[in-house]
Amino acid sequence: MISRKHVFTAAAAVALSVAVTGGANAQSRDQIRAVGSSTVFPFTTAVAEAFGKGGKFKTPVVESTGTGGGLKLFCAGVGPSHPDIANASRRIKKSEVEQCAANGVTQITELKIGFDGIALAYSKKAPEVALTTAILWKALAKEVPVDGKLVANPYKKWSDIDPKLPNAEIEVLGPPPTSGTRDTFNELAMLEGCKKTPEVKAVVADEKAREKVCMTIREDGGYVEAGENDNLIVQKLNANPAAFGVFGYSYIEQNRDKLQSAKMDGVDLTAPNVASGKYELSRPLYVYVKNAHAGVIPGIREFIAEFTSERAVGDEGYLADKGLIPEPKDARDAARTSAVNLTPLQL
Amino acid sequence: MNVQTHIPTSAQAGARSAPAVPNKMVARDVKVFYGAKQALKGINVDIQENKVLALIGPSGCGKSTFLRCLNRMNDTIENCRVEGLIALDGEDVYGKSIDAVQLRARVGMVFQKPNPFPKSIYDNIAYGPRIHGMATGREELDEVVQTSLQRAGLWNEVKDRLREPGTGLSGGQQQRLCIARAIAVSPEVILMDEPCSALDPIATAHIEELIDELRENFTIVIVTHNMQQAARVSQKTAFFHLGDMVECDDTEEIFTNPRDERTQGYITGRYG
Amino acid sequence: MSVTTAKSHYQSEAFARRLRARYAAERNFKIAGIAAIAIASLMLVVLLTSIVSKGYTAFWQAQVRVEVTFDKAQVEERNYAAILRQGLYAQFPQITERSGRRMLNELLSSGAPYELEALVARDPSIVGTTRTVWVRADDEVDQFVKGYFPRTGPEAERRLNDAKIAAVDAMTASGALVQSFNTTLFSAGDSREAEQAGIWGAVVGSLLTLLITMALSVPIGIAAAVYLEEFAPKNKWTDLIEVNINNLAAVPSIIFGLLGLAVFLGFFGLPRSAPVVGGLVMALMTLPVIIISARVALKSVPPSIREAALGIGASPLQTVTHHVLPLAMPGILTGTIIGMARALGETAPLLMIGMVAFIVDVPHGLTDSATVLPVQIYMWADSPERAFTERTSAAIMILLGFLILMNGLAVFLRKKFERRW
Amino acid sequence: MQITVLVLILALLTVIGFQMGRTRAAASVGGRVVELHSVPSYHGFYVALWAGLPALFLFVLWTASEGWLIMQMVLASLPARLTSGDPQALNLLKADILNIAHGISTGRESDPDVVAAAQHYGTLRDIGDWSLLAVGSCLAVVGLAYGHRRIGPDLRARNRVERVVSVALIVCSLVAILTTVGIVLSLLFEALRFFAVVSPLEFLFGTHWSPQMAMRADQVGSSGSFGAIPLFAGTLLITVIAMVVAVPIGLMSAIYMSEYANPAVRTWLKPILEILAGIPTVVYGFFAALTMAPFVRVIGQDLGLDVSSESALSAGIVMGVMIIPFVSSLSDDVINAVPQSLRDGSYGLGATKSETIRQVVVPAALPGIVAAIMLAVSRAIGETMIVTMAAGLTANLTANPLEAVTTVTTQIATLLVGDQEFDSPKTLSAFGLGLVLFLVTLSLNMVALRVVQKYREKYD
Repeated sequence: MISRKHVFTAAAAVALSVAVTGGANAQSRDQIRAVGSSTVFPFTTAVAEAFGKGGKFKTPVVESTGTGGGLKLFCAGVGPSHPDIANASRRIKKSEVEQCAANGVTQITELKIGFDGIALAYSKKAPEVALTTAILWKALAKEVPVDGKLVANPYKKWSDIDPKLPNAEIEVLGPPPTSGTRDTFNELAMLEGCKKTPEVKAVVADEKAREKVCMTIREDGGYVEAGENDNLIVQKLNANPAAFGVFGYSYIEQNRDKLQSAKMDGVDLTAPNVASGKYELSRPLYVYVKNAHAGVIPGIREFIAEFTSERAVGDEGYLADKGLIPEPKDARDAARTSAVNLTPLQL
Repeated sequence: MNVQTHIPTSAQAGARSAPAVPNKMVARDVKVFYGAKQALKGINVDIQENKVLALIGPSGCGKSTFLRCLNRMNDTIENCRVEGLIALDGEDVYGKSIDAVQLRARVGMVFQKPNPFPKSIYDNIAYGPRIHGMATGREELDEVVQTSLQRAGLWNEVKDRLREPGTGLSGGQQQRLCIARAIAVSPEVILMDEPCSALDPIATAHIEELIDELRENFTIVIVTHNMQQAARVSQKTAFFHLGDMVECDDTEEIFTNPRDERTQGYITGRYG
Repeated sequence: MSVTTAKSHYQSEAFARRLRARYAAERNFKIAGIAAIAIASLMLVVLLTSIVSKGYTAFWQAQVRVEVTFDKAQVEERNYAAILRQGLYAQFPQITERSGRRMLNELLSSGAPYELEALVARDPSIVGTTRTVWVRADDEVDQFVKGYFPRTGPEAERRLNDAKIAAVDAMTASGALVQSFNTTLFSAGDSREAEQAGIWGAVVGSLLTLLITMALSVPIGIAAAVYLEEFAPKNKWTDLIEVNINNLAAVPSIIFGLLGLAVFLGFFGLPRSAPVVGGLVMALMTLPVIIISARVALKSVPPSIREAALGIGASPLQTVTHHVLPLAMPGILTGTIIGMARALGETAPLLMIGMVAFIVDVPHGLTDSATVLPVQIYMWADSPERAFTERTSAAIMILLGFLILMNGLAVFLRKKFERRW
Repeated sequence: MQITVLVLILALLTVIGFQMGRTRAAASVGGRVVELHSVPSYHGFYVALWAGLPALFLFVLWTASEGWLIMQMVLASLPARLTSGDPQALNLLKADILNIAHGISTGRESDPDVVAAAQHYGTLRDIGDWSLLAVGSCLAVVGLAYGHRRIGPDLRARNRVERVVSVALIVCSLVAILTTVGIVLSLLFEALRFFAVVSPLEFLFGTHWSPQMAMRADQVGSSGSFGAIPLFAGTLLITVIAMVVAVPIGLMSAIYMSEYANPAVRTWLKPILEILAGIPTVVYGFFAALTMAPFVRVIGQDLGLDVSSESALSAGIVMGVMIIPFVSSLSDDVINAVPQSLRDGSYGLGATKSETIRQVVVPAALPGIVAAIMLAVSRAIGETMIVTMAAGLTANLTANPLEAVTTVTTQIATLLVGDQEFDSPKTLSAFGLGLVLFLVTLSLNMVALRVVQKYREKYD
């Protein structure tokens, strides 16, 4: 009896271990898988749907994992159990490319699909406000120079900074540190605004230290880390007209009747202004493709062709309807050529 | 209102008993319905002061139902309806002048299964006096607890562990605790619903002795299945059968010389 | 203390006063109870009302009537968009300039040509004929017709400009634009275009996930409960198992997601986003719930039944299978349904195992990529298009419908088989 | 196809085995069943097990290993120029073969060798399936015959069958242990990597949470401190608010339903309240963020208070609402379990209903109620969606319910789906938090169990 029990146990153990290795190895896939940034998600899904409607291939599955999580999955290896495409709201980093290479993902094609403008939006019910990055920095920095000394941010109301601004409490609902939007915001709004505030240079001489001062956001309630559900922020802004929200261009586009976006350094948030670089709070969006999968997973080349096609990313393309700000025409054409040829990324 | 004045003494009840003993409680034509089902069909009983009345009869005959009418415990049962008159000291207990809470304080009850509260022995006894505001100070309460336990014959067994939970006592002790708990609110009548059915013979004997002693100060109504017990502890016995009260008389009479043949049959063990 | 003093106490004015106070306390206590229930019910009503009032419009969808000619050449080229355009332009002969026609095109759903294609696929004989067809309107038109977008105000800030509003009004007046029951919502998978988005894919995903959950957690749960309740010796090992199960019931669901991520995806290499993985995670999550409720049900079967069966010579196994289990079954079933309902509404663990994905195709198998209803709600809630707001609420209503159905079934079973020993 | 057939054959043989075993057992004693050691149906089960189990094991083993085995054989037959690549290339090759074998078009001309391999794969798989069918059926028949042959009056069939069953039962109850081990291991492994970078002391006792790490190597200006105290405090604050809402309302509802409401009302009320528990937490999250938070804010401003738009109060209240039925349902059960005799005892002394409830029923039910509240607390601590949506992400060390706070679960969810580099302590800290969360709910539950065990009154 006992020996038989042992035999059963052994058999079960073998079955289990074989199931592990076998399960990991023997997979086939006829569907493209994309992972990554929640910012790029609406665009990739729109392309995926149009691609699937074409009827030749199954609709790709697009997962929203965040840029970092997406690149982690993307770089984990080659084969059907790993995704083919990673969406990123920032450029892939050298360390990530190296990690990829270490796992055998050596050939990656980079598509720069366009821009996302970052809006500082507020309720339509409130009067119009024109901001500058310098004002924004003063409103949101943790420490600001006052009378030649660095002190904890004393500004409670916008009017404390500039009497012309509304006499309302500073409350900015923005992305948490986990978000790519926050990093972009730090770099484009805070750092720039800080640079435009000459007093800082006078107070903090060391460049590294100054940069740190520039990019540290206050934590006393003026800046509220509001999560990544932008629809919620829209509704919260509507409920609280004095508050500002930091979020992507597409949400402004969809909620023009409820929200307005503040002019930044005198420039309106419009697609042409972003594409031409006049509106500075914007970031490029990327899609990365695993070249090794082209030809193994059905439809990758065709998907890239769709993604870079004029009807998708063109000025009148359907991604523009979804809130993507297209790149200038010549940059698009160049990107299309390199993408269709699967030209590997060189950092 | 004095009921005895305008309610004629029933033909059966107390016909052969001495009129000298006053009635503590009277029941006249008491009918009880559970929804559409009639459980009691018009009961007439006199409960005499400082005597023990035993209610006997086969299971389901309505003894317990009747007992629970006497202190309106049936109020807590859904769809239970009581008709007829039950009076305590001449006052209708279902009338406006008596409140159920007040009534139950005056007509206490001890149940079939010992049911000490999940509290200490002391708190079990002090529960009633506390809610009724009978004892004003600590010493007074201590005294009530001690007297009640002494009267229930439990004091010596538990005086060193008054702070221990009442559930830790033995079955017989628990039942005496429950009796002490009932005494503590100084009721005038104590109702006992088969108080010994869950106990062994020694504990039963203790309780029976106790009942006999309590008779001095309280009027007692006891439901029992045990005819020897009825014979031992009671002065009056009422025999119930199928929702009717067949016969009520001195205990001796009932057991030696029953008038109804159903009573005869029951006490001789022919059915039940 | 004698009888007479007690009697006088109960009839004293002091006692009467005290009694009044006690009854007042009684009344207040009862009012507190009613208030508690009222508050809880009020919350439910507010919640449900806010959902229903936001979501009921999603069950209607604006449809546009177009007279189209299925030109043979165009059908062969699959140029249904052109077929549709021609039909649409014919309705507005006065609009000829390019921008106006572009505006007209925007009235229709971008999926409308595929509806024509489906029509042809169903009935090839319509090729070469002229037919009147109803196609879905664009989601913005739909939202406008439902009154979610303003007609007035500065044109630049409106979702629909004056020309579009005029066109919509003209079509509404001529009966070419009506609202009809939104079948797409129930038959389609996800889509980026609100008017083409449906919950069917998510419903199928939910069912597949639930199937796995049920297939695993119910037998294993009942077996474990039977073992622990009926057979297990009382020792430190069974104690350990017991404590374990109780703990697992309290472990936050997101932790089960982390477990699934590490074990099923990382170690066993199962595919991401698959109902089979979701089902496994949910099974582990509901297992303790089922074990606990099954144990309670088994425990409530009085020992006298076991003794009776053992007394007539049944083996312990026979006692359990013939007597105890059947008697405990209603209780076990109730617990199971409640566990399943919880699994159906769960979101957090699925976020960790890749079921937060955009999936258009309705899944056909356990390893196909799929999503589930609550996750679909979560994703729609995050979509910028306004038309998804009402669809989110509609999906919530449908999910709640399922949950209420399951809970209702559990209540019904509990009522029907409730047994007091 | 073959697999379906095999499953059918196995099912059939099992049933046949059962019948044969039963018949033979009865026949072996000439119909005098009392002479058998076990009743005939146990003999039937015995044979059925022999017929089904070995073949089932083979079946599981084969389905688990089939793909791998066949792939090895196919790869071995391929020219070295294709198989000599690195493991990644091999993965792709395998995928290619599988895709072609499954008839999935890759939209590309494949290497003829690969196409041949795919065909080879298909053939082998067919052979494999057929041989599985053959071997499986044979094994079942052999097993059946073996079991059948062993049947006799003395065969302890019942003991054998019951042992198999009890082994199966034990295995099932071990799943719970495995789950716990799995949870601990999967959290511990990543958490240790986190604690290698950030000291556990700093993590547990630090008062500043700002999980920012540099996005680029040359970037400064991000502090990156991992003191989790503000998260614990935030979680605690929201949990306390939730309990302040849920415990009185839940408990009073339970009391009203079980003591006052008549059965008809109760039949309706209880399921209606339970709907609150069935509503997905995503829905509550939206309710909290969009209805409750503005409401609380407006009320606060009317009172002249400064309320953050993501106050802990609104999240806590909504979470409390979610937990009401949890408290009420469990309390209702324990209150109902208090025997009627205790209530009678109290009424018999002249207590009013509320006095009875407050002084007898609730104390008697207290251990159960405490356990219910403990479970509700761990539910509140572990709740994710509501706080993610309504409580914000500001790690604020405050006891003021009108300010925004963040919780452990919120941070886990946002850290893991963030845009960070995946090996940064920021992402790993989620596992550290997960571990803490697990340990806290574990110990809460332990305490709850202890409370119940220690103070449970035995009523029979």
